[in-house]
Amino acid sequence: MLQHYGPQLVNLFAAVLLLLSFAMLSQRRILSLINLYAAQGFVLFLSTALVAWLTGQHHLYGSAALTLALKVIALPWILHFLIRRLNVKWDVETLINIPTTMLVGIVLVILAFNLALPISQLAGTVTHSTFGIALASVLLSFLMMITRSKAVPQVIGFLSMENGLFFAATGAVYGMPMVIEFGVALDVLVGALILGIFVFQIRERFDSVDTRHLEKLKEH
Amino acid sequence: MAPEIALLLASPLAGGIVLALFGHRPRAAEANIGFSLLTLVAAAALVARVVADGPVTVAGEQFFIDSLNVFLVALTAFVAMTTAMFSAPYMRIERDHGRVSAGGMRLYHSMYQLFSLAMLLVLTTNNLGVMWVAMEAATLTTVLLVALYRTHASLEAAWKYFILCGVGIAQALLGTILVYFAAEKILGAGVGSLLWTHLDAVKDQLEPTVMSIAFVFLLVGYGTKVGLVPLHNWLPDAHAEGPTPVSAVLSGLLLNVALYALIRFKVITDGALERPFASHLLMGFGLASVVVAAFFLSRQRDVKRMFAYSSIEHMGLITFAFGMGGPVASFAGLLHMTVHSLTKSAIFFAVGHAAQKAGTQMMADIRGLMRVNPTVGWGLMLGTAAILGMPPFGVFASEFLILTTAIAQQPWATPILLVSLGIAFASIFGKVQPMVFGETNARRLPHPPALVPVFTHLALVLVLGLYMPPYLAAWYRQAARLIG
Amino acid sequence: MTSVPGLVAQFAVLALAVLLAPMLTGWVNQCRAWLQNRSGPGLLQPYRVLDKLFSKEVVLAHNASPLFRGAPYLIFGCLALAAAIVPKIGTDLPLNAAADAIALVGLLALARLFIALAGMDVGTAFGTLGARREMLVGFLAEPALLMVLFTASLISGSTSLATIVEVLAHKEFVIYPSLAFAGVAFTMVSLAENARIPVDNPATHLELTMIHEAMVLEYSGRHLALIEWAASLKLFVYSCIGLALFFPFGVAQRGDWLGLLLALPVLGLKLAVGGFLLALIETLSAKMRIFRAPEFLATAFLLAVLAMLLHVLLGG
Amino acid sequence: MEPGPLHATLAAAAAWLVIGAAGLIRPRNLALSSRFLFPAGAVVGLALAAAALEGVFSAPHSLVLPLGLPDLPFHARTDALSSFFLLLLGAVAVGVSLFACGYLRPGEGTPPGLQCLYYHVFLASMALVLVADDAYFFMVAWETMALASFFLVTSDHQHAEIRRAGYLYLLIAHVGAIAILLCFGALQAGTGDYTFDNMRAVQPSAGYATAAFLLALVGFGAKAGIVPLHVWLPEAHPAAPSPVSALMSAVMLKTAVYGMLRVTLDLIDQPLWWWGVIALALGLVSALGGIVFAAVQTDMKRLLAYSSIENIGLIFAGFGLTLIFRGFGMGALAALALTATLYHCLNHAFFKSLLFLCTGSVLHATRERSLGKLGGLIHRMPWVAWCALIGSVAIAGLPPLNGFVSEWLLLQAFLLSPGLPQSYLNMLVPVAAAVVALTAALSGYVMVKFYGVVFLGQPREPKLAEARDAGAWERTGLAWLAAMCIVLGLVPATVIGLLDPITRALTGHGMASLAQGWLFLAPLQPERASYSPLLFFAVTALLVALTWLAVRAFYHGRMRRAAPWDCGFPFQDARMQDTAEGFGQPVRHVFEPFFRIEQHVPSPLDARPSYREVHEDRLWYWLYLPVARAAEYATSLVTLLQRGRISVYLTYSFATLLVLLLFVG
Repeated sequence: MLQHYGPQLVNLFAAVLLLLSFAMLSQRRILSLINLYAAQGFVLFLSTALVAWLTGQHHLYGSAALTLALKVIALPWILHFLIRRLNVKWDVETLINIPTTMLVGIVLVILAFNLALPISQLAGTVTHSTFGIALASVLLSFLMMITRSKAVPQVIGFLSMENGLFFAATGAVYGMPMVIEFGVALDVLVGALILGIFVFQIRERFDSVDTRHLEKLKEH
Repeated sequence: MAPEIALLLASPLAGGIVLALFGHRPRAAEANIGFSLLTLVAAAALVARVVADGPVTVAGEQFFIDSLNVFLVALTAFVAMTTAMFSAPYMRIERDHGRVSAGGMRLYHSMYQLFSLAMLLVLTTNNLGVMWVAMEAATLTTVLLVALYRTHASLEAAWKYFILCGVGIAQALLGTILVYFAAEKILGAGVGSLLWTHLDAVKDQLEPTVMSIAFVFLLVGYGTKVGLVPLHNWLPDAHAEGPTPVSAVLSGLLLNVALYALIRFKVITDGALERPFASHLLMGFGLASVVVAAFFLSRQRDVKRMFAYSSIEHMGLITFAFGMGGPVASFAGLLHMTVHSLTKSAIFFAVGHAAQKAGTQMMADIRGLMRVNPTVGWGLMLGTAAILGMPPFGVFASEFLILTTAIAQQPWATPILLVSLGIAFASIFGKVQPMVFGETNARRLPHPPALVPVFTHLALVLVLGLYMPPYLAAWYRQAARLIG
Repeated sequence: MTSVPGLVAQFAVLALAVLLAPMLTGWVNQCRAWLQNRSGPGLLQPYRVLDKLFSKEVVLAHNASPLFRGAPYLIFGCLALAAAIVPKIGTDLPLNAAADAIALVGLLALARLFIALAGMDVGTAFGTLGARREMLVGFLAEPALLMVLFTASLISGSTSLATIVEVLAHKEFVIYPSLAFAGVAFTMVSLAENARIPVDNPATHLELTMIHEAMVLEYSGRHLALIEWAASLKLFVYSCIGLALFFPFGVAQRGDWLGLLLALPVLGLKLAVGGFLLALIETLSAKMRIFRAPEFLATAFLLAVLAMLLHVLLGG
Repeated sequence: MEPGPLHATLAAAAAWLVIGAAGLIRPRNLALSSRFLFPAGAVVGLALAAAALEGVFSAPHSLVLPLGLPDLPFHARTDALSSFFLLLLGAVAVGVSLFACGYLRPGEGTPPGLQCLYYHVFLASMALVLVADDAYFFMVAWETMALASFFLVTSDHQHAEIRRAGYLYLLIAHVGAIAILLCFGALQAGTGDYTFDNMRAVQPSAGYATAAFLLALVGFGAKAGIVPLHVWLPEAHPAAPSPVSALMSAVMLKTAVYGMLRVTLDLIDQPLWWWGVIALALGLVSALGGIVFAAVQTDMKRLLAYSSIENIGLIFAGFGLTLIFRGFGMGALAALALTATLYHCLNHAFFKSLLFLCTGSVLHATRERSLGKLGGLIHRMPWVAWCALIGSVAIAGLPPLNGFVSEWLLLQAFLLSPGLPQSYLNMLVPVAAAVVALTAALSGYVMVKFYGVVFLGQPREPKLAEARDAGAWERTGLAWLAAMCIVLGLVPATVIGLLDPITRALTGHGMASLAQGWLFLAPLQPERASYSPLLFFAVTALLVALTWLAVRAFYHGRMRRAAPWDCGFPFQDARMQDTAEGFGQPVRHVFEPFFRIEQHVPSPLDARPSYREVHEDRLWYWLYLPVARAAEYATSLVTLLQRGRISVYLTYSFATLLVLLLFVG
């Protein structure tokens, strides 16, 4: 039965992933932002596991496990730990208001779909149609980083972009070879750690985590 | 695994680990130099081997050395070693001034070695995925170094450096995925279709539309690391706020390595598409970088920031040269890469000492270097003359070749290039001259500055300007043919 | 024609010019006296002045340098050579090949340079003031004179004075409008150069107005005599140039000995008429303010350039 | 191949480089460089001059050096034109190096060893510029010359205005170099081969040739100091030590003239006539502008620098005339004009370096450069005074000396040219001759001011009393240059014989007919015009001797010293002499529109009345400041790209990505 509904399920997971990206774009509270990121990680894990089971690509099980460990458990825990130490539960104000961000998001999704059309037609994989969605989620997380002025949401935007890339990889080519998966995962983990350290140093130096304080280096 | 490459990669790794533990010890700087020297010896051995029996693939085609990346390996190892020599007294003075803690010294030395490991990995690997991972590692190692002083500005610079480069490299990952996607159709799944040598063999069968989209992502990705203009904003802050050895290595080497990666992909994309899409993009970005950077120069007040913009301008010129393509232009691009990294690192060494001596990086407060310490003054003056393309030095030789080919192939671009080079000359020389000449009350520093690296670099650049040893010329021509 | 008779003729002409020059100055002063209805000191007065000055002892300023003492001899030598070069009665003298029109102007400029330097040498206010004014007149008059000579040489096709006189004198008579302009310009230039009334008063020692006299204020004895003699030689040279360019009739043909002798009285007559005209101009006009002199000379310069343009336009 | 003039030149350049490097051994030791290295430099200069003299008459030699780029090694070549300029370089280098031996003093600006290095690298690079035979070698030598002279100009760099002068000089030199590089680009017309032989072979189209000529005019004009790009010259020459400013004025400006001749008459074979009109116009404007500004200067070295601009203007006017004649195919007249141009290059090299060296001696004796604080030096420095007199008479273009000969040739070229087919041009040439005559007269005025105020009259400052005359080395240098001025003035026929191979090579017509035997000088035919300096000098000397003897014989030689005439005012002192500003006042009054004058005249009620007058070059306000303001505005626009906000930076990279994707998709 799973065999028959497999491709629709993968498309469903892709749609949910896109929905989560939109939700993160419009989210005000930081805590729910982190939970949404964890949810996105979980959907990615399910989709990878499903594809692994459908296509019998055993190395995808490994990458699914890696996603689960890293993007569902480790990183959200680090982010929660960060929020608790900085005791910041304030809501997140954005540079441009939410409705316009959503509009821009929609335009980006249309652009991503058109762009991905030729590639998805060429892709032989069962999940070829999801490449457009993956590209859209990458662009949306890019937009999220631009519109957020606080440091932590920018970090979350960066991490969700990594999710989008992983989804694109599984969508187009059933994931990159294992050694690359490990390398990328390691880089993302170290990156998150370093960003955490930075947020602490910025907090200690500027006693606020708003990037608007980080505007001294400019041309006069 | 061929012994040279093993040693080449093992010594910085070992250095990184050892110095992570003993980095704060007084003898740590000498150890740092030792490890870099070991790497240089390995690189020399590798060069000898490649010169002797041509391109070599090692360890099941995971590593691939040909004439293009072997001279970059040699250059990276050499400049890393000289920067280590320069950083010994420099960091000791910074330590005495209390700007760097014991932990900071440990972090500095270990990250320094890991950074050279990352760069050498990018240069030697044949696997495009590993290349991406190594490039990301290079960014990670340097972002902490940029924030070493924990001042207001260095934190801001590090944050911007990380966010912008992180986003940029994410695009590069998407580009690599697409290249893998296109290659997989012909070479089948698995690591095989990520190896550059395989891709190079089948590059004309690759799917054109996918390759063009992939090249766009890669250009935005690695272009951010090279500092091409619309994506350059992080570069001046990162190069100016970190400790000077870091700025020297960033400006001198990391930009070259990023451009090398971009060139590797350009070779494949050119093969895949018949129309010169990739070359036109490179030329466009290169020209924009030269023009915009030239205009930035005259607004600068911080000396390292000014030379960071000069790096953007020179990288733009090199990208323009590779964009033009053809044997002479590529030859000039490679030559310019070499002389630019040698000269720019020499300038940063001299600027480092000058800034330490005057206690500030603001050009208005640095005066009369010739009076206080003639060697630093002369180092800065000759370095500036070299970087501005004054003839006896090698930078003029490569600029002459680039401009003459530009006159032949793209006559419309030449006046624009020349005007911006002229403006750059006017602004940089106008600001450096008062720094070097004139009266001052700056005091001498306890530790004598290590200026051997400055004058070895400038001597090399002078030699390249006047007399090109035939084997080096043959080497560059071979690499230029490879780029096509 | 470097044969011996040629050299003798050349030396005779030179001696004649040097000796007759003070006579011309005397004649001009005499005419001026008559025009101002006073009797005047007589024709030979300049010779008497020269003789008196030569016999007086030289009084030299403490600050005077060897240049101050040597300058009069050099100035006198230059002007004597100039007198020898300008063709007065014959056109085939050996010295003609040595210098042409441009060299003549150069020679006069050399004399002016040294007299100005001598004026500045003693270091008093008058000397430097005079030198400055002399050079002001000089740097405007010299190009005008050069342009006048160029007009003549364009007409005759050569800058050698002998050829110019030959072409103008012996070819058939043609009205040259460009020469008319050149003539007016030449008269204005010669008035300025010889320190005559409109630009400078030769007789006065009034500090505010004197140009030529201010420079030679410090000279005395034989040096002053030589300077005075040189000044009259200069007037003689300018008159001869004027006659050679604009009234060249009566000059002997090449190699015609008899004509040479006949030309002498004709020259004397022409000089007398010229001297009288100069005296007439001097009595009729008053001295201009020093800063009107540049406009006066600028008009002379423009007239001379206009003459050249006319020649190019009308071909004659 | 047997060692010809080319090998000698390269050997001389190498020798100079070695001497320069030797200076570095003990930079602080004065005796080493002044007693040993500079004389060696002078000897090398003499050897170079001898080799060049032989080179002028021999056939062109060429050679490929192992240095340079792999596919464009250095090509070197000597032919008649380059040998002539090498002769000029060698001869002047001898005089200036000898002078420099005595001139170096300890504790003045950079240590003597370093100055010896810059000086000899400067000489070597000029020699290499003259033998370079491909674009790369030429550019390397050209900019090394600029760099070496920059370090010489800023040798005592503690004064701010010297640094400013150095910067301005190198900036305009760099702009010139860019134009020259573009000119070579246009000359190779797409063949990609940058050797001069290829440029001679390939016939560029009219458009490329005109572009090349105009770029060469800008490039070489910037280095020569032609009017729009001349502002660096009056700043840089006075800032440099005197031997250096002598060398820069005498030889470096001539390398620019050499470059112009090489590009226009050798590489572009068929010049168009209207190029000549541009060069003629620019030359005349520079000449008149230069001399008018020279007349109002109060600093003796600035005065000489502006006079250099005037002489270069005359040279470019002659060059313009050559192009006009060449354009209309009148070979003989072109040869005459070219002979006048080259002769004036030679003359200017000698009398200008002589005058700069004299100012150097005065500067060292009195430590004073402004004319207002000098005077009466003829009594204490007779040797320097008499050499300066020879230089002044020569530069004023007065008969017995060399200045007059080249001026005479130039005026003859102007006069013999009414046969031009272009009607406008026929009108223009007389006006041009008028401007040349006016400039020559003005140069007389300037030299009277320079010589009179510095050497004659009473000393304006008490401390001038202990001024000592020049040392032995300095005297030999001055004597050598003065002797050359006199020789070039008295025997022009032999010098014209030296120029004949060059004019034959460049314009196809020789000027052998010009020299009627060694005595007379008559262009085309003797009866048209002839001038014999030797006869002229002999007769003048004879007349002077005769008068002196006659006065001694008929009268007496008694003489008595007394106080000068003070017109009854007893308190006359040295300050009452005419000052430099005063002497320049008539020219300032006549040429009012040339200057931008700011005058501060004290009011009658002023407690401490002071008179200050600043007159500047209008061009500075019409051309240079607007360009600087435009550059300032452009850079302020660019800073909008970097306002410091991270989200804006992210938007840039996002927008670039989207645009490219749209473009590709």
